[in-house]
Amino acid sequence: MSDPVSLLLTVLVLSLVTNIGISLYGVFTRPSLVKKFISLTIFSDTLNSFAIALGFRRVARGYPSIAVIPSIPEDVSELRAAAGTAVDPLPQALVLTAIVIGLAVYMFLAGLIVMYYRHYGTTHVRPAEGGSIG
Amino acid sequence: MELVPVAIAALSALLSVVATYLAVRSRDMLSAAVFSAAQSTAYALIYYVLMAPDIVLVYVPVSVGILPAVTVLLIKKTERYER
Amino acid sequence: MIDLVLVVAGLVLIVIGVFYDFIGAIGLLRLPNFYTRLHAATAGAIGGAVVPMIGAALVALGAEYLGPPRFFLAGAAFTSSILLMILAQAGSHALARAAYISGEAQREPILYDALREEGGG
Amino acid sequence: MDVEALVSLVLTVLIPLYVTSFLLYAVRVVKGPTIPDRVLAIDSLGYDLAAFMVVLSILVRSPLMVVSGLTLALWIYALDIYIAKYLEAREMGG
Repeated sequence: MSDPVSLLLTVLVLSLVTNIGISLYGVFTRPSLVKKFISLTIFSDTLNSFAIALGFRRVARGYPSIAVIPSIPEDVSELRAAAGTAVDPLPQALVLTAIVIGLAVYMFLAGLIVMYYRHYGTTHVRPAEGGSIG
Repeated sequence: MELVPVAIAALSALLSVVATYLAVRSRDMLSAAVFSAAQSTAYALIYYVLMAPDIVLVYVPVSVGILPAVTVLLIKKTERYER
Repeated sequence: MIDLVLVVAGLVLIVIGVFYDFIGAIGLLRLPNFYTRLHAATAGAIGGAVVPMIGAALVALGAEYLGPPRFFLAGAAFTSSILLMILAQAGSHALARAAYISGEAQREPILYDALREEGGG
Repeated sequence: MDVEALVSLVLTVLIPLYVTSFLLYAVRVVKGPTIPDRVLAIDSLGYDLAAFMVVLSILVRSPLMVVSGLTLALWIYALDIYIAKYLEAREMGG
């Protein structure tokens, strides 16, 4: 923990955990459906950034590079040297799919909220549970 | 050399915590949408510093460009202030 | 020799851009009104984003240790600066017009309101 | 002094000024009394963040990462247009 870089990475992960707590508070306790929608987008983005932070890796010297090999390598040692200084590209590919599918889900949820407003006349969650706004 | 980008990422994460808190606590939905856009910008910087430029390439049009449009359209169709 | 000239010119442009950026941030924080803050924000956008991008393009053209992708960096930065010079004014103008029409921002310390005499925005 | 050491030294010295101005913009985002103030501050923050990404891609020696700066510069102004259209449609002729 005496290393400043690992201390800063700890601060980053703890901030993301705090973000998860705040956005789950918003999803569970705020009465308006639009506020639940905004909190849900923040929650999903935070989970995606956890996957990105999982793929980050510290190298021996310098800063890690992106996983791009511009020319065809001659032998295996060159390829190993390129892979030794790159971050992990697999979580990035997964998160790419998750972001695009999440956009489609949010569009569907927005349509459902507009339908709810046209039926009940409000975006409060109380009428759907059988009560009235008090 | 390694310390500077990681420090920027940690600072951006702290800013995103402030933006998320204000977005959840504010009673005006338009203000919440604006704070959500601020949080998305901070996350774009985090993704950039953690060496994922392809994620930034997708995340910025989706979450800075299209999601505030959907949210503002939703507020226009429904009501602005939370009761 | 030409490489060193390009790098030094680009670094000077980046330093000028950082200066504009700092002045724009202080102005956005200290000025009292929305319409005066608009001036500070536009100065920060043009001087703080367009000028350093041109400087970064010059640095990338001069720095040979970056390898062949540096030409891609130079072209992308130059294109981005040109597009930003067009788009930043469009956004600020639309926002100022909306703030005037809806009455969202306070327009109290004003000397002469030309838009009201012409009959609304 | 060779080119690489000069570029790295100057850009490393400039980083704290950039971070300080980002913090000042963020103070205006949090403090802004009205909606257009906040939108304007986020707008300026995004433009300067795009320039900062270009500078940082030179500093960490991976020039292919500049595309994200270009994308951010192209998309951050869309928020202005949405909020402006909403505010204009709400109270016409005020």
